[in-house]
Amino acid sequence: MAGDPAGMNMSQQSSSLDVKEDMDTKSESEHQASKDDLIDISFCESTPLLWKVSDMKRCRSVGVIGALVGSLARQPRQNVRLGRPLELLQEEALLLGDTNTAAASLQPQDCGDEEVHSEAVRQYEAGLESSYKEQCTLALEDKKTVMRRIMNEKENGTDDSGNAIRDRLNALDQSFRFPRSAMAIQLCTARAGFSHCPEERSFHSTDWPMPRDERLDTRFCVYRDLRNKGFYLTSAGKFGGDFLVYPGDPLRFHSHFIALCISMDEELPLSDILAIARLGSNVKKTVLLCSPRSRGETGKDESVEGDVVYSSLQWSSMV
Amino acid sequence: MADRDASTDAHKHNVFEELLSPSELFEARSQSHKIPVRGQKDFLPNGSEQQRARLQQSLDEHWTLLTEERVERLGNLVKAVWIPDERLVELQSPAGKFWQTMGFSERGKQYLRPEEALYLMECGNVQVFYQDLPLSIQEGYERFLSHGTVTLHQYQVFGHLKRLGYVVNRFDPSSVPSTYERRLNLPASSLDKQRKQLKRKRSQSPVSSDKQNTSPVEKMTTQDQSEQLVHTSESPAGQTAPDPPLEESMQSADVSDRTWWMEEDVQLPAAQAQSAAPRWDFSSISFPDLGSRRSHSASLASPDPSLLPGALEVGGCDLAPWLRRLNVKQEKLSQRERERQRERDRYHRDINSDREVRHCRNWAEYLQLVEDRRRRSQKDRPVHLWEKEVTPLTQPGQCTSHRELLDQISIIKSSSLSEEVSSLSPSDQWKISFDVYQPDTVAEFKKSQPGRPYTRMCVCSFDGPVPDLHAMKQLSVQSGDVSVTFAVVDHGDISFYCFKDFKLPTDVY
Amino acid sequence: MDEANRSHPPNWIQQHAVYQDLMHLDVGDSAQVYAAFLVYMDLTEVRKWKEVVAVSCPELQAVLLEGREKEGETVQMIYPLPSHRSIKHRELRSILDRGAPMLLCAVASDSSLVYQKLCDGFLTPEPPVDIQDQGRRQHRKRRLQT
Amino acid sequence: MTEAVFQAPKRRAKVYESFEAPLPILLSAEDEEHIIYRAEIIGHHVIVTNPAHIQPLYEKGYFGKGVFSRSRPEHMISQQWKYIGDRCLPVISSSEYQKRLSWARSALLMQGLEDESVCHALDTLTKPVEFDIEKEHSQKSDAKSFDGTLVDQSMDDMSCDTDLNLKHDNLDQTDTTRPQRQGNPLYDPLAEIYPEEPELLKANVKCRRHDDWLTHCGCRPDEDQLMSSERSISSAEPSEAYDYVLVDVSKDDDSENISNQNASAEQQGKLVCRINPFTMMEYLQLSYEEAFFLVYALGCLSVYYSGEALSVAQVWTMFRSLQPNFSSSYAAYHYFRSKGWVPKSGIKYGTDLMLYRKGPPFYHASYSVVVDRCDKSLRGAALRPFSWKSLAALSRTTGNVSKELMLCYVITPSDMTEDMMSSPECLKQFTIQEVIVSRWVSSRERTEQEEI
Repeated sequence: MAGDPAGMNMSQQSSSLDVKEDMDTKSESEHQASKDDLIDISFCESTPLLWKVSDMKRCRSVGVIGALVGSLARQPRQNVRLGRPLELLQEEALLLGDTNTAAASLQPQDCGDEEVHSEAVRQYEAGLESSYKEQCTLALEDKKTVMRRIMNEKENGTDDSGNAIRDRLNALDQSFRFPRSAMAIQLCTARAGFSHCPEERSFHSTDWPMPRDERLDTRFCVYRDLRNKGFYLTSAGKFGGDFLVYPGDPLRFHSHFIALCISMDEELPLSDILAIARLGSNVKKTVLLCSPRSRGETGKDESVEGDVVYSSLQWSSMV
Repeated sequence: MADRDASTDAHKHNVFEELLSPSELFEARSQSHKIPVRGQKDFLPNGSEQQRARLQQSLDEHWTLLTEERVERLGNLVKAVWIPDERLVELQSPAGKFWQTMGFSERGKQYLRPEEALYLMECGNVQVFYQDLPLSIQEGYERFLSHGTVTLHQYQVFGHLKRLGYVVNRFDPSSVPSTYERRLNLPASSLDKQRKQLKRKRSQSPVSSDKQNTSPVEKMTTQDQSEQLVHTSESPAGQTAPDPPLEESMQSADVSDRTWWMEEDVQLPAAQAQSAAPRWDFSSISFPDLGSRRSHSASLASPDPSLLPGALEVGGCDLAPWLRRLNVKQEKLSQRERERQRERDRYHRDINSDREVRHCRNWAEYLQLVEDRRRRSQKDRPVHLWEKEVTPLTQPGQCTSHRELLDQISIIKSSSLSEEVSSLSPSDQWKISFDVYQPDTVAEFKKSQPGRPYTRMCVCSFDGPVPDLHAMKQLSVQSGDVSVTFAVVDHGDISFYCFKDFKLPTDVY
Repeated sequence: MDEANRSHPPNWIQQHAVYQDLMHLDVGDSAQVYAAFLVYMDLTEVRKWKEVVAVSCPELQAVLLEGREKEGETVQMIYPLPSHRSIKHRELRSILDRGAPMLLCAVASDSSLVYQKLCDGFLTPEPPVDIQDQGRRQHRKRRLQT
Repeated sequence: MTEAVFQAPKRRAKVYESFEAPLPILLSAEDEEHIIYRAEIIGHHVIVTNPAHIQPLYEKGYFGKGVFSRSRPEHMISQQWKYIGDRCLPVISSSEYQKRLSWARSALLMQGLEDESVCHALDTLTKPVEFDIEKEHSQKSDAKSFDGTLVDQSMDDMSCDTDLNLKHDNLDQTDTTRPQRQGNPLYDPLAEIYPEEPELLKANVKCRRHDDWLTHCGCRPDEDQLMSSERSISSAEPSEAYDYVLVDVSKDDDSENISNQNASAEQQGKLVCRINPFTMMEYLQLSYEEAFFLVYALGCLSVYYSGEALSVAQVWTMFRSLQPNFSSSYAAYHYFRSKGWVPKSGIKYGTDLMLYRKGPPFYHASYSVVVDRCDKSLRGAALRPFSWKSLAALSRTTGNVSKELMLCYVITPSDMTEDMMSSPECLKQFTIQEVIVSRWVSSRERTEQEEI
C-alpha cells in the first residue's frame, strides 16, 4: 500500500476486470475457486448479504438469485427497484458454501494498532487531496471545452462577441476556481480501500452464523435439487410457500411453481392445502409438494442429490 | 474456523475494485436518474436467440444499475461521526432538510439514531466517519445494526417505509397514556364526542387505505351503515315490534300451551281404558323379563291358568339351564363392525333403563306409552328434546320476532381485545418498534409534537410465530388508541398485516 | 327400533348396493368410508363418471375410488377425506406411486366437496392470460365471488 | 380500541328468489302446527329425507346442502326431460336403467327375500308402463317396491311439489302478514344503502340446465327463455314424474345426444316408459353445526339414530365424537347465527365458515372465518396454528374473492373440565373474540403516482 492511492485504484480496477472476464470463459463445472476467487458473504446477524457487484455476478452465474434489499444509488427513495446489498436465502448461502464458491467474511474488529490506523487515515486524506487536484484539472478542461465550442459557433456567425469569449478563455487558467464543496465524493457501498482492519474469513458453512435445524435441512435439500435441475428459485413467502420456482432467470420469466418443502411425515392440515392450492390457481401456478426421501428409503447410506419427491397439486376444475 | 488471509494480493484487489477514480467521480456528476422499465416476462424459455438477447439486455441493465456508486458534491453532504458507546451518530455540519422528521438535539449537539444515519447514508445525504475514516454503507450495516439498536429486519422495515415517504420514529412506550390516564382525560359527559372520536380513528386506520377504490362518499355510507347496524342491535326489542296485540297473542299462546299439556295428562287414563282389549285383560298380564341382566330370579312362576287353554298345566320354569345354553361366546366382528357396535351401544338405550317403561305393569300400558310418545313427538315438544336434562333454548312459536329469538339464543358472550388485560402475563417476545406517520402529514410534522401516529409497527420475521390472541391483546393495550401493524420480513420482501378487534353487528330482519 | 318410526320409509342410501359394499370393506376409519360414499355418488350421479369402483387401501386404512371421467379416458384414483383431517406427503405418494393421476377430495360435514388434482413430478401450469384477455379475467374474477 | 370498520355486505347483482324467512320456524304464536323436522344420522351424515322438511330448512335460513347439488337441493335424475301426454318425464340411458335395476335387485336381496320373490318384484318393477290411464296409479301401488318413497310417498311428493309451484300464490296471499322486508328500512338495516328491491324474476321461468323453476336453482335466464316462459309452464308439473323414467333403448349408452325438443315419432318410439326401479331422491345434508343449532337453539329438529330420537345432550355427545373440536366450531356457528348471519361451509376457501348476510342468494359472503380455540391464558392456537406462510396464502386467497378474513377465537374458561364439556350447557361459559386480518399495502397509492 504505497504511493498514490488514486493511481493504484486505477490499476486495481483494470485487473479486477480481467478476473471477471476470466470467470465468464470458464464453465460452471470447471470453475475451481481458489481462496481468492471466493464470494464474500457478509453476515448481518444471521442474514447472509453480498456487497460487491463482482460477487453478485458470480452468484448469478451459478443461478443464485438472492434479493436486493438496499436503496438504489440512482434513485434511493422508491421501493420498485432496490439496490445493494443482496440478501441471500440461507439455502443459497449454503449452496455457495457447499460448492466451495463462497466464504463468510466476518465482521472486522477495531484493530488496536494505532500506527496502522493513522497510516490509513493519512492515505485517505492524501487520496482526497489528489482527487481534488485532479478534479480541478478536469473541471478546468471541461469548462474550456464548453467555451471553445461556443466560440466556434460564434465565429461562424457575423457577431464579434467571439472575441470576448476568447479573452475569457485565455484568462481562465488564472481565474478558474474549483470550490472544494463542488468536489465529487464517493460514498462507498461496499467496504473499500481503507477498511479499518483486515477481515477474517470462514470457509466452512458449518461455522457460519446460521442456525441449522431440520427445517433448513429440508429446504436446503429441495433447493439444491431444484437448482441442479436447472430451475431458478426465489422466496415464495407472499404466495404461502417456501420457494417460487422459475424455468429461467427471474428477470425474464414468470415462475411456474410454488414449492412447499415438507418432510414426508409432516402433517399438513387439509384446509391449508386447500388454501394454497386455491391461491395457486388464482395466480396460475402449480403448487409443488417437495419432500426429501429419507435415507432408509433410498437404500443408500448417504442421501443422494436428486432424492427429492415432487408432487404437483392443482385446484381441480371440478367445482 | 477462520483464517487470517487478508494479506494476499488478490484479496486486496477486491478491496479496491469498487473505488472510483477522480475522473470517474467527475463524470458521475452527470449520471442519469432514470430507471429503465422492465419488459413483459416470458412464460417458458425456448432457447431462441431473441430470448437470449432480451435476457442479456435485462442483465446488462441490472448490473449497470447495481454497479453505480453514490457520488455526491462534498458541499451537499452532511458530515457526521459514529459514537459506538452511545450508539448514536453526531452531526458535524449543519443538518439538511431531513432534520424536520429525523434526529434529535441534546446538550447543544445534534444526533441521528443509527437507523436514521444509515438510511441517510443510503440516500447520499450524510457521510459518517469513524476514527477519521468514512464508513461505507456495508460498514454502516455492520456497525449500526444490532439487537442493542435496531435489527436488520427492523431496519429493512424502517427503510421500506422511509423510502415511501412515511415518517418513522422509534416507539416509546412511555409516550402512550395508560388506559387509566386515558380514562381520566375523558370528558365526563359527552358520549357524542366519544363517538366522533371513534369515527375519526376508524377513518384513519391503515385498513382504510387498503380499500383505495372506495370513494369518500361510499366510505361514509358504509360507516354510517355499520353504526346503524350496531344501533339496531342495541335498541330494545320492543322498538320494532309495533303493536301490543303481538304481546297479547304471545300470552295467549302461553296459556294455550299450558292447557294443551294438561289435557294430555288428563286424557291418558281414558285412553288406557279404551285400549284395554276385550279378550284378555292386558292390564293383569304381567310380562316376564328374560333378557335383562337385572332380573335375578332364576325361575319363572307358573302362569295364570286363566290365560292358558283348556286343561293345560304349566309349572314353574327353571331358567338356569336355558341361560347356560345361551351363546356367550365372543362374537367375531370385523374392525368395522366393532366400531359400529360401539357407536350403537352408545346411543341405543336399554329399554329397561327407561323409567317410564319400567313403570308399565303390562303390555297394554307399554303399548299405550309407546303410542303416547309417538303422538307427543309429533307435537311441538318431543319428549327427547324437552324431557331430558338439556332442553332447547327456544321452542318453535315461543318467539314472536326475529329479534326476540336472537336475544333468546344469544348465550355466548363476545370479548374485545381491550378487555381483561390486567390478568395477562407480560411477554417480551412481542414488541412495538416504530411509530409511523403518513407521508402527507410530513409538511406539518413536528418532532417535538409528533401527535397521534397513523399506526405502530411490530416487526416480525417471516419464519417466526404469528401473534396469538395473547400477543394481539398485549400489543393492542400497549399501543392504546393506535392500531398495531405487523411488518413481516421475508428475505427483503415485506408484508404488512393488521389484526383488528371486531364485533359482527347483529342483523335483524 | 322404536315402533313409532316403523312406518317411516327406509332411505335409499342404506339400500344402495354400493353403500352396502363399502360397509363390507373392512376399513376401520368409518368417517372416511362414509365420505367415500358421498364422493362416489357425486362422481356417478352428478358428474357421470364411468366405471367407478371402490377399492380398499390397507396402507392408508381408507377406501379409494377408481374411475374414468369419460369413457376411454385414463383411470384416476380418488382419495376422499373429511375436511378437518391432516395428511402426509407420504400418504399421497402411496397412492400416486400406483401410477395413476389422483384427486384428493375434501369432504365437509354438509357434504360440500372440493377436488384437487395431484400428479407425480412437475405439472407446468397454464400460461398466464395475455393483456388482451384482461377483460375476460375481470369477468372471471367477478364470477369467483360467491 | 382500534376496531376494524364494518364493510357493508355486497348484494348480488340479481336476485332470483324472494326472501322467505330468516329461520325455519314460525315467528308467531298463532295456532298453527309447528313442524318438528326430522333428520337421520346415516353413516355419520345428518340427512333430511322428507321433501316437505327439506324445502323449509333450506329456504328459511339456508340450512344444509343437497347431497347431489352444489348448494340448493335441486338435483334431477336427468338433464333431459320429455313430455308424454301431459307428464314430463326424465330420459335416461339404458345402461343407467340397468344400473338402477341391479341396485334394486341388490336392495331386494338384502331384505332377505327368496330369489323367486325378488324376480317377481323385479318383474313388476320392469313392466312396461302404459300411460294416460288413471288405473296406472292403482297398479303402481301394487308394485312391491323396496323403497317406500317410490310408492307410498308419491302423494307426499306431489303435495310438496305442488307447494313449490304454488309458492307464488301463497306469497300473494300472505303478503300483508309477511311483508317484503328487504328494502324496508324498518326491517332491513341496509335498506338505506340499497333502497331498491333487487330485481325479482318471474318465478315461472324454467331453467334449461336444471329442469327446475329458475327461482329454485338460482340460474340466470336466457333471453329467449324469458320470451317463451309462458309456453313452458302451460303443461303439468314435471316433478310428479319422479317415479317414471323414459329409457332410451335406441342406443346402448349415453342419451346425451338426443336434445331435440320436438322429438320425432321415430325417436320417441325408442323411448320406453318404465317405473324407476331405484329412485334416489335428492336429500338434504346438514352439517353437524347446522343440525345442532336446529336442535338446540331452535328446538325444531329431531335427530334419529338407528331409529331412536336422540336427546339434545345425546346429539351433542354424538357430534362431539364424530367431529373433533365440535364444541368450538359449534360455538362459533351458534354465535354467528345468534347475530342473524348465515354461516356456510368455508371448505372451498380453506376456512371453516363463510358468513352471508341473509343467505347466499341475496348477498356475496362477507367473511371467511377460521375458528380457533384457546383458554383464558390466550396462548397459542389449538386448532389451526398459523405460520406466516399459511396465513399469507389464506389472506391472499380471501382477498382475491373480495372477502375479509376473520379469526374467531373461542375462549374457554381455564377450569373447563371434560365433564362440563359433555353437556351443551358449557357453551354459556364460552366467550368469542373476533379479529379481522387484513393486509396493509404500504405502497399502492404512492407507487401508482410515482411509477417509474
